[in-house]
Amino acid sequence: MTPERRSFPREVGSLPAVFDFIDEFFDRAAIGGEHRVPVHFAVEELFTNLIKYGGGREEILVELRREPGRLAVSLTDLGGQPFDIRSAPDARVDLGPRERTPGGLGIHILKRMVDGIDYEYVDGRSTTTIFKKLG
Amino acid sequence: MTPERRSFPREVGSLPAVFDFIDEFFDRAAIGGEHRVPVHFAVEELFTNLIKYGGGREEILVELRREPGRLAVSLTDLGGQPFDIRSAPDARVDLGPRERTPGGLGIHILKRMVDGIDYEYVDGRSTTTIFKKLG
Amino acid sequence: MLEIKVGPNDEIILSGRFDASQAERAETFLAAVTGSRVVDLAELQYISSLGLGVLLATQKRLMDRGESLKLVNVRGHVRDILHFAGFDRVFAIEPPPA
Amino acid sequence: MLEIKVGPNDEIILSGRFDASQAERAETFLAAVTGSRVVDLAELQYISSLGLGVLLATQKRLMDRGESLKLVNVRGHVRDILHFAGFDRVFAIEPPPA
Ligand SMILES: Nc1ncnc2c1ncn2[C@@H]1O[C@H](COP(=O)(O)OP(=O)(O)O)[C@@H](O)[C@H]1O
Ligand SMILES: Nc1ncnc2c1ncn2[C@@H]1O[C@H](COP(=O)(O)OP(=O)(O)O)[C@@H](O)[C@H]1O
Repeated sequence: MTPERRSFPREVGSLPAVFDFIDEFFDRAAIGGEHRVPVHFAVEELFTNLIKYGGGREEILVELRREPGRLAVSLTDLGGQPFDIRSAPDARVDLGPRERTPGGLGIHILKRMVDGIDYEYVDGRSTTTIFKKLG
Repeated sequence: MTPERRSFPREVGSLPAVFDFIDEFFDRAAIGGEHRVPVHFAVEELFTNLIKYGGGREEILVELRREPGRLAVSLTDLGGQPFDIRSAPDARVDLGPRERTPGGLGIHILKRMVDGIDYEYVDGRSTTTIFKKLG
Repeated sequence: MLEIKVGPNDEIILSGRFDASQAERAETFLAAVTGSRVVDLAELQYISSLGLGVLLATQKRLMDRGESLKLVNVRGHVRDILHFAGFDRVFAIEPPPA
Repeated sequence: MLEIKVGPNDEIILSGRFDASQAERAETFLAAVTGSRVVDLAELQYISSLGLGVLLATQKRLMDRGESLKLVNVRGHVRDILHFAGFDRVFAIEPPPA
């Protein structure tokens, strides 16, 4: 399987097309359906955070790669600011409803849904990659 | 005041622009605000019925004319089927909630909100005009 | 635009313009309603026949359960429209306090 | 697409995909909810952090009134996501019957 790459407008309305792109790759690469939700979750999270906080103005590039024993998904923002989700603190999920504030759950959950995270910032290109073990 | 004429795509999403068109005419022709709601109601009703039942495919033409003592508003559908709302039966507004069926209220109410109705079908052009007394 | 809010006594507050372009959003909201509720129309400027249809469908659904919507602060053109629609027979309708 | 329905016992049935593009519609619906209600997630395939936010905001609003949402038939990935979000401390959560 060669990697697949596609870029999408920075808007929430792109999500259905992003999910379709992922699903088609899953089908062609014969990746088990049990990995779909974790990958959708991670990609939606990264994609919407880039829209909200990324600061770039170009389309967001999504790349899917089947590597030995795992799936790699990268989101790249051109001209945005660097942000490494690995250094984001965990959310206070131990609090009861009254103490809870909305937001901050996305990255916290993402980290628990994937098997690895990489981050790179080179020449103004900010790339987060998530990995999902297969098989 | 010369008449104003504008055509709008046959979709519910056109309504805000249609209402703006009417409001601007009201302002320029110094027509009292108390006539706005009845005219909006009648025009929305005719416009959405043309979308649903009219059968034409062209844009819908809306014309506003200030005549002596009254306002005239015409909606014209090109290539649609003839339909004279004056011959539509009244709705059963005397029924209680359980006997009521949805729909059929629009034309019934329209007739009570305006001061006159004309209808013309010429060369495949179907035109309904409503009148509102001014002054 | 139609604004849909819930007031301090759980009354449903509809304000602005309830036209065909807003009917779907109102339908989504009203589908969640259970129990008898007051609907405050004090700031409703406009309602079209599609808006009436959404209110009527909700009322029919609730009455099948022995519940209902009550429309309050009904005034101006909206009052006329509800009257021409015969809604006096379908809803308890109250004008604004004198 | 997220489907929002109300079941025979007034339970709120969310099915399909609750992603960012559906959050506004769900928010509109949940804003109308008063009283304690059961939310059936048996057919919910997916929920994103925005979906979680909408559920959490509703729960906080209801708890201020001494009411709450109870989530039932929670399973699969949705169960994991709610668990990672610490929602066990925020909602009564029930898995499907064995
Ligand atoms: N791409 C990004 N660039 C800069 N800051 C970010 C980025 N993504 C996330 N953040 C920061 O991390 C915080 C937590 O993100 P997240 O877990 O998605 O929750 P939320 O967006 O609901 O606050 C955000 O509030 C934001 O401050
Ligand atoms: N432009 C039209 N062409 C053909 N039939 C129409 C047209 N407008 C209205 N009708 C008919 O008149 C009926 C009553 O219309 P109306 O009072 O707007 O209620 P509703 O559209 O909710 O049924 C419609 O159901 C339709 O059969």
